[in-house]
Formats: sequence, structure tokens, C-alpha cells
Amino acid sequence: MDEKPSVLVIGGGVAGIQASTDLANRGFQVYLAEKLPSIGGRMAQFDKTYPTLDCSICILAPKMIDCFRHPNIKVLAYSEVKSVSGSAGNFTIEILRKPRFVDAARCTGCGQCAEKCPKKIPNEWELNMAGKKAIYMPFPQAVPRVMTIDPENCLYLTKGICRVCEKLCQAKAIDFSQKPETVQIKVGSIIVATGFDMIDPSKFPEYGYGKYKNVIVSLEFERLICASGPTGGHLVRPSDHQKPKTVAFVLCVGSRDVKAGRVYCSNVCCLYSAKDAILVKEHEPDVDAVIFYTDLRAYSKGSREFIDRAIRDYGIKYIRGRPGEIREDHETKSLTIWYENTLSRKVEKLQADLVVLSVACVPRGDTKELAKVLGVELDEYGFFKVADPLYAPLDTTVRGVFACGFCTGPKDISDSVAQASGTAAKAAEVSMMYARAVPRAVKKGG
Amino acid sequence: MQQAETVKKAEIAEKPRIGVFVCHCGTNIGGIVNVPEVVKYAKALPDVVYAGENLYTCSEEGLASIKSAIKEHNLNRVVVASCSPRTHEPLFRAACESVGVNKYLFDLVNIRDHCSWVHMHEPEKATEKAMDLVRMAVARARHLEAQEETAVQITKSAMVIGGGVAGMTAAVSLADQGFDVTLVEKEPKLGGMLNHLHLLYPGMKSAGDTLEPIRGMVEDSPRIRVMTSTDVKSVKGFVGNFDVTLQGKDGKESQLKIGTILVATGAAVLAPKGLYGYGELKGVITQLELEDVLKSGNLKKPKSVVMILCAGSRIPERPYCSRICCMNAIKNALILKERYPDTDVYILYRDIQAYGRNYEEYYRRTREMGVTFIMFLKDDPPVVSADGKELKVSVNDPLIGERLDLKADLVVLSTPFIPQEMSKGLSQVLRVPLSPDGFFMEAHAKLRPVDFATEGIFLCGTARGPADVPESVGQAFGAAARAAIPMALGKVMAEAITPAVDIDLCIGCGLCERLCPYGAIKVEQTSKGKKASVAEAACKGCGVCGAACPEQAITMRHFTNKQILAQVEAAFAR
Amino acid sequence: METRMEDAMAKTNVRYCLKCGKCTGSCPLARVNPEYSPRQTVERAILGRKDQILRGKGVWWCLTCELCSERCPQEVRYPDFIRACRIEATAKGIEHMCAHGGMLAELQRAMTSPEVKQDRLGWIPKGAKVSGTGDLLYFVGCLPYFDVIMEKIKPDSVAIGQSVVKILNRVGVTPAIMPNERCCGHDLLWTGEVESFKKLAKLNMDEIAKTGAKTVLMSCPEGYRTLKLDYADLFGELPFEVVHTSEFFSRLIDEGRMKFDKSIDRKVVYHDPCRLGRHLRVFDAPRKVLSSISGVQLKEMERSRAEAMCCGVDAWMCNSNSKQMQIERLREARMSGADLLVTACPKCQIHFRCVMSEKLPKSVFPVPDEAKIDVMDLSELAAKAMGL
Amino acid sequence: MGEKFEPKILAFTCNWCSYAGADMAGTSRMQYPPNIRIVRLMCSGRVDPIFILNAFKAGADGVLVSGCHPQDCHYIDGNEKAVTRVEFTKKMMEKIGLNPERLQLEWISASEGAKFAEVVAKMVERITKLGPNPLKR
Repeated sequence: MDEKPSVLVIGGGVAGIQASTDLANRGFQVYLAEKLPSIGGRMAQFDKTYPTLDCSICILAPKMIDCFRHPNIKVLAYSEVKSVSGSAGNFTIEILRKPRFVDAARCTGCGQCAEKCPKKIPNEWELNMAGKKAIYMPFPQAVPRVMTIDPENCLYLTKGICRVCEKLCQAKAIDFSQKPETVQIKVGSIIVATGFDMIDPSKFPEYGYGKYKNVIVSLEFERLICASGPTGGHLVRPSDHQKPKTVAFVLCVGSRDVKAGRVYCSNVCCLYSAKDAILVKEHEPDVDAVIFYTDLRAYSKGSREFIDRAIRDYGIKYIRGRPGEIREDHETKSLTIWYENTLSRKVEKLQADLVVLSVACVPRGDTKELAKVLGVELDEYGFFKVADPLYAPLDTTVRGVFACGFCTGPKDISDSVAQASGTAAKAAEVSMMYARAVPRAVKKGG
Repeated sequence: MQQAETVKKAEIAEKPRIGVFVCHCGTNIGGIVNVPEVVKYAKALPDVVYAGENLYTCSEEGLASIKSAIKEHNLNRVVVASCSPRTHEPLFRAACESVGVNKYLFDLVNIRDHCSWVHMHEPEKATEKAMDLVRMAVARARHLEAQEETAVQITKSAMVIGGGVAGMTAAVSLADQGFDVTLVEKEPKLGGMLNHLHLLYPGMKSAGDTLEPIRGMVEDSPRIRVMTSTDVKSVKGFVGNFDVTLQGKDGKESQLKIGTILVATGAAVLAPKGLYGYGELKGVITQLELEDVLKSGNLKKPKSVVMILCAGSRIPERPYCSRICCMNAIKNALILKERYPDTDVYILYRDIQAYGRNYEEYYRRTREMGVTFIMFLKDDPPVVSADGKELKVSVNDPLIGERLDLKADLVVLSTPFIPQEMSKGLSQVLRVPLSPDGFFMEAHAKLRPVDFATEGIFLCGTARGPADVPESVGQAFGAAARAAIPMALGKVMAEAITPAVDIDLCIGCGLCERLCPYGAIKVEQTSKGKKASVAEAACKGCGVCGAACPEQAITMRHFTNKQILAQVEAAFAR
Repeated sequence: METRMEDAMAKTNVRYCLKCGKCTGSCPLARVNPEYSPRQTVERAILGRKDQILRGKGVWWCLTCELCSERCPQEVRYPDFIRACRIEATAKGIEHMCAHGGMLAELQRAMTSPEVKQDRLGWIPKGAKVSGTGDLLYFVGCLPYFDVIMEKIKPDSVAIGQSVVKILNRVGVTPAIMPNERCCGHDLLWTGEVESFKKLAKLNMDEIAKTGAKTVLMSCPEGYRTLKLDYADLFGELPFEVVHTSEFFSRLIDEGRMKFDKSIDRKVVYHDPCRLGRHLRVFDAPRKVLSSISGVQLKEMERSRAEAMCCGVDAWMCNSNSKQMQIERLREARMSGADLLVTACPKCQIHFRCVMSEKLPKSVFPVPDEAKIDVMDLSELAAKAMGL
Repeated sequence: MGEKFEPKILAFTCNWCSYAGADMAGTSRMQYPPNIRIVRLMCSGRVDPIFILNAFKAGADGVLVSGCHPQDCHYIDGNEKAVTRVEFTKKMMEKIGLNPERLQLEWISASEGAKFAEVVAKMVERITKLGPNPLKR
């Protein structure tokens, strides 16, 4: 082939970004499709990463920007893969580009439009702990740095009134005439990196999520403790914005849980909750942090040592026992956690002002549709099924379609990144194979 | 020899016009260091024409503010005070270049890792230190000069060290990507750890059946040269141009010129001498020894088997978790139970590591089949003793608060992966670091798991730390992809930090030539007499020559004496 | 129906236990009795400590309220496991607890004789229309016996039956009532006397057949569970439908046949009986009945529906912590802001009334005023609201 | 009482081991006294005695030179060259009446964040005992 070999990467999280840049850096043409207005994925929502306690967005942002600026990568943000035809070596793909109603070429991302936009709506990127406007930038480090108008909420698009943003924008970037457009691309292989979602915690009435304000999930905690989050990084509990005295972390909420349909372990909770507990101590050394666990799963490189440090240097308290129930004191909004300390074999109760649930990680909500479009199989949990979990962990059930990161099952960032690079190798192999007549050069008579 | 190719150079205004950008890094810096004060302070420094602050300078927004300030204030030097150049310098340099400021006119001050994060309880002093560091960087910036980089050609072949499943996978992938590979294995036969295993999880496929196809691919590929019973004796050179000396067990040496190196040397397994009576009591064996008899079928049906996990790991001298032992024990327990349903199998554990998508199911099935799991605590480990010809394992189960005495005719110890003995030596041959646990250390735990910090050298599999087969395979493909990048491009740009010799000052004494570890600087006869001259491509810019030159005739580009001394001066100029 | 610990272990998922302790952390009894831990019982079972379990008190303490199994991440059906242990312990002749210190148990055993002739109709209110046969059979349960045995605390259980009959007549139904109805066998079954249970079940099935009933109406959740699940377990699919009064009433309301013309101006909170709620998932019907009564302000307790706390006793095996638990539950009822606690189980009603009754030594069970509250059965309240 | 003497220490670290070690100390939040300022060089072998003497002249109370452990040098043996230079510099310091103990050479690897913090803490303690640099006017 004389023209550049090309690859479609689906999902703009850290895995998708890694796969894209690895391929682009060696001269491949990469199309990176991300359904949200910005790339970055889950990692962009985290405050810090374990076990190095790096600032998550700080180490991710450079990769996001490299990826976006790369001459060989076309980032198709706010887009969805609609159809796939063909086979390994030559897939034809239709991608729907949703209208932002903002001209990406003109928008400077100054945000004045958002300041003046009269329509306030919940900000799901902040897990609805903060608001945003109908015209918004998903988050401060968003890439690309382009505003997006929410068509369900924009007063003009719904009621035909307002247009304040349009009048205000000096760059003349607002364009209500934008329509959804379908772009067609041809690629040799496809890499899926759609990441994960979280199980609905209201399935566990005993823990009172949704009923008790001060029971939150870990991703909400990440935003809560993050400087660019809804509280500006101040550790306060939702009910009264007061500093908690005790923060409790409950692991395995829906993980290793047959009833919840999730036999598997979510892999990352033990470590990120240790990290979160350390963050509590860093923000407020006098606040107690308690972690309820069943088996402490700290097996990745440096992580056992990390837990040891959490206990030794930060005084994080670990209790082996999965709480039975959590009840709220209606006056103080503080919570009583009932549990059996299985090591002292006593039923005890702990008063906590903030409870963080580590809920099971599950495939993204729209995985089924995507699988149908790609024609690949899913496993019983809805993760992308790999050709062989032992020796082909990166292949899906369709040749030329590869998957990496969380979408094939729970994985931490470094495993996801290693796998992402791995799928880049796979994609490169495909392009070589189809550049040549024979599938694999084989030594004659060797 | 490499032919040099130059990148265009942005012309510099004579008078420095410096812009300083101080980063809050959310609260990472701003929460401790008084950023506005630092900005105010920076404004007053000589040649600083602009100073500003950002919540996250590394965000698109932050970079945009740098670019617009450069245009608006016509800056020709940029200083960012934020985090480590090891992670962020490339990003900021690119931003500068994009608006015509040569990347060597940029400097990065680390007021996070070296200041706010290490002085969290002394905000005033941290702020003071941040000011000093900014002042030092500005002083250096005043003397920064634009530089040209030279392109280095890359030899399009790789060397994979280690012929286990990771090494072979990486080799095959690289070959399939069109590169020649030399696969070096110290043992006489390929296969590594898998040669010693029986069945593998997940899937319970036999290790042999897993190994065969890939070994076949290695042997059939015309692009892969396999060298067994061979060690890596020495490695010279740098990315794209490594000169390798291999040595066979027969002592025969061979030379090799390759572009990239993959380390897949695997791990060893701890021999638990003195642990739980291993070596003293008959019937106390390791999981590896159990696999061996399960494989050969030389196991006579046991009445009762007790497996003890974390034998030699998660203890002060070896604090890490070996990751795979729990699942390996579970796997062997399943095999035993399937073969001998009425054999009692006990697994004594601390925390069961049945993580991720597949493993909890195995753990569950093992419980279903009647394998009994008993927890023990670090400070109260099981005690193994001989009771006639039978073994007795006494363990305190904290979950019911009772001591249990188990009879056993086999006690199987799960011992951790440990670094290969040759790791230390190889790390010195390759000039790459080891982690505290003795395994090879990647460039970044999260984002560069299969790279070394050194360009052109990569790692995968258990050489990096405990990992099972799927993980090793995933990493192997990953390392192959990373190694393929420079080889596919055919060239990389070499940092312009090499020495420039002032012909008029050089007296041709040859001290530099004697000290240079790469033979990159040589004294040659010129029209002006004996003078030192530099072989750009071979030089890695360590600066040893610059420090040694008695005549100050050598200027280390981008690390000039002038720049460094200005920095030193400034450190105390308040 | 498992009758041996080993069989039960497989059938009730005991082997899957993760030892996480969520069961014990949930158990209302373990909170007040430090010696009791479902998790430890399960782990001992896995370790093969059979004797330790069968001879231990824990087997008899379990309330079989199913709160633990409701929450267990591995679906360990602990109460079913416990029942099997009780049966095996009993079979082994290990001394065990009996319904209400044995008195009730004796009566129940007596009823296993085909010959026994009981007076089971005396309570039926004058002028009420009942018959020996019919489509709908009202299975009264042991209400008449309770009033005799528990007369000290004046449970007035028959009022429940009387209300049911009056309501049925008002909506134009003449229920069949069996003159020789036996104890359903619930208590004997859950105290391990499986053989006696089987006898009673057989006798009742024959009696029911004689009435030709298509629907069997129960006002006692323990009986309801026993017929619906345990009889079905013994005899296969039953030739009749089993419904609880709360379900039957809510049906009548839907059909517009049941009307409440008297307003009841009270703040009412409903206590979910374990067997009606968690065992058989009937949560909405009773609440629907209550909210259809004009004037009733329906409150909810902190722990309600599947989260509800047990009244502290099952199969009449009152233990030393039962009263504590009842007081805790009553306090919770009051905290909801209600002044009337409605339940749909004659036994729950008795247990609550018992702890509050003057007859108990206050020194032993001081019920604080903030835990005192009127207790009434759903049927009685419904009857009142219908002006009956 | 005059205010407590706060020594000023200048460090020359190599890019590959010691600077990375200092980063590691940061990400691990190892707290150490804020008396040190780092100058990043590619290799400890780049440290010219002139740098050290200038530091003292400028008012440093102590100077730390830090590189990779022996055998681990990214540039093969730059760190060994640092040893000779530091020894040489110490001799010169004696001549001009500077206590050579004010100059310290340490091997700190990329994974030794804790060691970096410890080295700094110990050095600050020692230099505080030695008192201010006499060259300071």
C-alpha cells in the first residue's frame, strides 16, 4: 500500500489515547472516535493515581493534547460509530458527528458564552454535584477546547428563544444551523477502548445511596476531593458542606456479588480507596479514614507497599468486614455503619459523617449497541469477549478488531496502557499482513 | 555514520524578553505555595516582561495562555514553574515551538515535586523556595540559546532478551510488523517458566500446548534469529544504534548492531529454604514441584493437601505481593480435586487475590468443589511439623478465633516470583534502573509501563514484576509496539545538548577524548593543529568533557557554564 | 426439603461464603447477642465442625428472618441451612427449643392424631355467614389457641379472624371454615420436628380437599409461607391458590368491592412481617389497603419492606434478646411519627403487645414511653374502617 | 536572641537517577526541610569544581552532588568522574579555609525518594551544626 495504513480507535480514554499515539507516531493514520465532547475518559475525572499519587489530569493532559495535535490523528469527538462493513484489512466505517452548534474552527473556548447563558443544567461529568450551562466546556482541561451546546436544554433549540451566546461570541463561533453529519472512513483495523461505568448503587437499599445525602460513590469522591471539582477540592460532605470528622470507605459494593450479577472483582477499588483515604489525610490530617474490605487486593507493582504506607505513615484504619447496613441520623445527617469486624469477631457500629461506596465497575451503557455494530461478541457481564483470555487477550471474536483496557474486564491504568500499546502492535501486524500477499512470511522448509 | 539533518531554527531577539508562568496545579501547588505572591515576585525579576498564573498550565487553556502571551508580549524566553521536566518539558516545548520560540529557549521549574509536595506543612518557606527556584530559572533563561537538533538514523532490527512467553510473543509481533529480531535466551531451550508448568489459568490449557504454536512461529519466521545458551555481554551506543556483544555458553562472542532492545528476562521463583520446614520435612514442597508431579503423573493420591500462600512474600524483607500465587494455588487445588475428589485440600491464605474479570469465578468454583480456605495473619503464620510419617499443620484462624490442626501428607508452599539473579548485571549493562523490589523499573508506573526512561529500551513480562501469562502477553505486544515506533520512523531527533568546541581555545590535550565514554569526541589534526571534534550522533550529552576541559574550550549546549553559574548565583541572590 | 446439614450446605450455597461478615453485620440478633454470628456458623460448617453446630445454641437462636440472606453477596440461604440443622439435630435427639416453652408444641403434636376433635368454631361472631364448603376457604390458624395460652397478656387474636369473616360477609363472600383444621405445622417444622409437620400437612391437605376450595385465604403469614412454600415442597403444585388477607383485600379494593366509609384519623406505620415480606415478597398490598382508608396518614419506618427488622421471635422461640429487639422495633415505629403500629401477622402483634403488657416484670423489660404505641392487625383496622 | 540559622544548600543532581529520586520523594509526599535548591544536570559527571566553588562564594552553606549509584550511571561511569572531582574540590576547600564537610557526594537512584528526603534532612542537620559559611560576608 502506498497510502498510509489507517486504524479506527473507539474511545478517547487513556487507553484509546495511548493506542492512537503509538500508531500515529509510527506513521499510521488514526481516527479516534469519542462519544463525549472531550477526550480524556475516566482518568480525567480522577484526582490522583495510585501508587505514585501523581496528579491524574496533570499526567494525562499532555497525552490528550499530544494526541489531539498529532498530524496523523483525526480526533472525532462527540461522535458515534454507526456502521461497520468489510473485514480485517479493509473496514468501511460510518461515523455520526453530532452537532455542537459551535464552529470548532472559530471557538476559542473563552467561555464567555457559558457565563451569560441563562439555562443552568446538571453537570453529569461532575456527577451532578455541580451545575453547568446549556452551552458548556465539559471540564477545564477539555480537549478539544471547544464549547458545546446541549440541544435538549438550549432555550433557542428547544423554545426558539434566547440566542444570547450567539450575540455575545466575538469569534462568531455559534452556529445553530449545524446538522448531524455522517463521515465515512476506511481503515485496516479497529481498536475498541470504551472503558467502564458503575453499577447503580441504589440496588443496595441497606447502604442508603440516593436516600442519604452523605453516602456517595468513589467517583463522586474523586470529584469532591479534586481542586477543579465542585468544591474546589475542599473535603466537605454534601448535606451541609461541613468538614467530616470520619470518612468511611466501603469496598465490594456489587463486586464479588452474585446477587448483583457481578461475580468478578472490580480490580481497582482496594487501591484507589487506599489512595482516596490518603487524600483525606492530606487534605485534613485530623479526619479519620476507615476502609471496610473483604480481601485486600493489592497485587500490582508497588501497591502492597502502598497499602503498608497508608497504614503506617497515614494512619488509615482497615477493618475486615463488609458492612451490613448504613443508617442515617435524621438530625445530624451523620451515618451509623453496622458491621462485623471479622478479625475481632465483634459486631460493632461506626459513626461516619461521609461514606464512600466502591461500587462495581461495569461495561459502558452503550456497549451492546457498539458490539452489534462491530459484530463482536460480549461476555456474560457485557464486557467485550476476548478470543482467548490466556494467549489472545487483545483479540475480539472478529479478526482485525482488537480491544484493550477496561472494556474487556476490570484493569488498572498501567495494565490498560500496556494493553493499549499491545493493540497498536496488533493493528500494525494486520496492516503488514494485508500489505503482503502471504499472511505470514514462513521460512521455506524451515 | 549518521548523516545529520537540521530542523529550522527560530531567530532570537538580542535582548531577552522572558515570560514566567506559575501553575497552581489545582491545589497541588496552589494549596501550599502562595502562587500570586510568586507571580508578583517574578514580575520584578530582570528581563521578565510578563508573569501570570494558571490553574493547570498543562491544560489546553494553560498552553493557550502561554502562546498568546508569547505573541502579545513578543517573548523570546519562557519559564514555567510547575512540575517535573521529566514528564512535562516536551509538552511546553512544543507549545513554544508552535508559536516560533525555539524549544531550547524554554525552562521548567519544579515547584511541585520538589517544593509544595515535600513542604506541605511549611507554606511560607515553600513559597520562599518557589521564589528562589523561579529566580534561578529566570537567571538561566537569560542565557538560553536556540539550538538545532540532528536526526539519528535507526537500525530497523531489534534484540529481545529472554525467550519465555513474553519474549517470544514480542519477537513474533515485531517480525510480523516487518522487523528483524534477534531473540537471545540464556537457557539451551526456548519457553522460560512455561517449560516448568502443567496447566495454565484461565482456561486450564496445558502449558506445552500454549507454548508450541508460538515457539513454532518463532522458529518458522525468517525474520527471527534465535540464539539460545547465550548471554548479553555488553551493550554500547544508543537508540537506533546499539552495538551488542553476545557471548555463548561456549565462550564464543558475536557482535550485533540493532536499533531497539526488549527486556523479557522473566523472573525466578523463591526457593523457600528453612520456610515451613522446606528441605527438612519430607512432603513439604513448592507449587512448582507440585506442578511437576501433576504433569508427570508421579503423584500418588494424597489424603490431605495443605497449601500455604505468601511463603516468603508480604514480609519485611520482601514486602511485595507476588500477584499470581493465589490463582496458581487455586488452579492446582482444582486439578487435585478433579483428579482425587475425596482428597481434602486446604488453602491457607492472607488475602485471596482473585482479581479482575476471570479469577473470582475460579475461586468460587474451588469453594464449590469443597476446597477449604483458611485465613491466617502475618504475625501468626501456620506451623508445620512432622507427626510420624504424617505432616501436621497448625494454624490460627482469626475468623473463628480457633487454632486448627490439619493433618497433611503434602504441604505445598506458594513462593513468590523474585528477580532473576542476572537482573542486576543486565541493568548495569543496559544502564537502566531496578525498582526497590529488584525487578526492572519502568519509566512511569502508570503511563509508561513497558518503557525504560532510556530511549530505545523496553520491558515486558515478569522481568518488570510478577504477572501471569495473559498479562505478560499483553505487555509483550505493548513493548513490541513501543519498540516499533522508532524503527518504523527510521530516525529520531537527538537532543541538542552535545558539546561545541571552540577551536581557538582548544589546545588538543585530548583529556576530553580520554574521558568520553562513547568515543564521541576525538582529537584530530586540523589546519589549526590538533583540535577536538565531536561525533554528534555518538554523543549523549553527559557533559563529562565540558567539565574536564582545562581551557574551557568546550561548551555544553543547553547546559553551558554561563547558564549553570547564573543559576548558582541566583540561588542566593536574595 | 433438606433434613441433613451436608445436603443443605450444597443446596443453600453455604460453600460459596466469602467470609465477608455482611450477614452478621446485618443480623438483628447478633447486634444484641455477641455470642451469635451467622458467618462463624457458616465457616464452622465449611470446616466440618458439624457437632459444634448441631449442639450449639446458635442454631435455635436464629430468627430465620432472612435479612442476612436478603443481603448475602453469595446468596447463602442461611435460614434454610439452619432449618436443616435443626431437623438433623432433632433427629439426633439433641435437646432443642420448642414453641413457647413446649406448651404450644404439645398441642401441635397432639393435633397430628387423626382422631382429635377440636372446638375450632367457637370464636365465630353471631350472625356471621360461614359454611363447611365453598370456593374460598379461610384458614384461620391457631388464633383461638393463642388467646387461651397467652391470655395473661390478652392478645385478643380471634378479633383478627372475626374481622376477616365480617369483611368477607360484607363483600358478599361466605367463607368455608374447617371445624377440624389442624395447626399448619410451621412451628414444628422450624423447630426441627419434620415428621410431625408432615403429618399435620397431610391432614390439612385432606381437610382442604373436602371443602372443595379453589382459594385458601390466610391471615397468618407463617401459615401462609408454610402452605405456599412448604406444602408445595411436600406435595408438588397445590390444587388451590393461597392468598394472604392483605393481598385479597387489595384485590377487592381494585374491583371496587371493598369500600371504607369510616374515616380513621391516625398516623399509621406498617411493620412488615418477615415471612410475608422477605419470604414471600408481599410489600405493596398491605400498604395499599392502609392508604385506601380515608384519614390514615401512612408513615414508614427507617427499616421497612425488604429492609424491615424482625419482631424478634420465630416459631414462638422467644430468646433472652427478643424483648430487646421488640423494644428497638417499637421505638423505630414511634420515630416514624406514627401513633398506630399496624402489622399483618397475629404473632408479631402478640410479641409487640407482650413486651408492652403490664404483666411483664418492668424491672426486666422496661419499655420506655417513647417506645409505647398501639398495635393492631390490618384486618381489624380494615373492618373498623368499614364500620364493622 | 537572633533568629535561628537556616542553612542554604545547593544540590547538583543528575537527570536520570537523583533528580528522578527527588521527584519520587515528591510524589510519595516525603517531607524534608525546605533548605535545598536543586540544579538539574544531565550527569553528575558534568559537575565542574567551578560550579561548587561558585556556590560557596555565592553564599551556600553546603553543596550536595548527587548521581546514580556506582555501575548504574546512565552514561556508564560519569558518576565515577564526579567522585574524583568532588575529592579534588574538597582539597581546595581546605586550602581556602572551608570545611570540606560542607560538600557532600551521594548516590540516589530514581526509586529512592525516601533516601533523597533522608539525605537532605541529615545534611541540613549537619550543616546547621557547622554554622554559616565563613565566606559569606
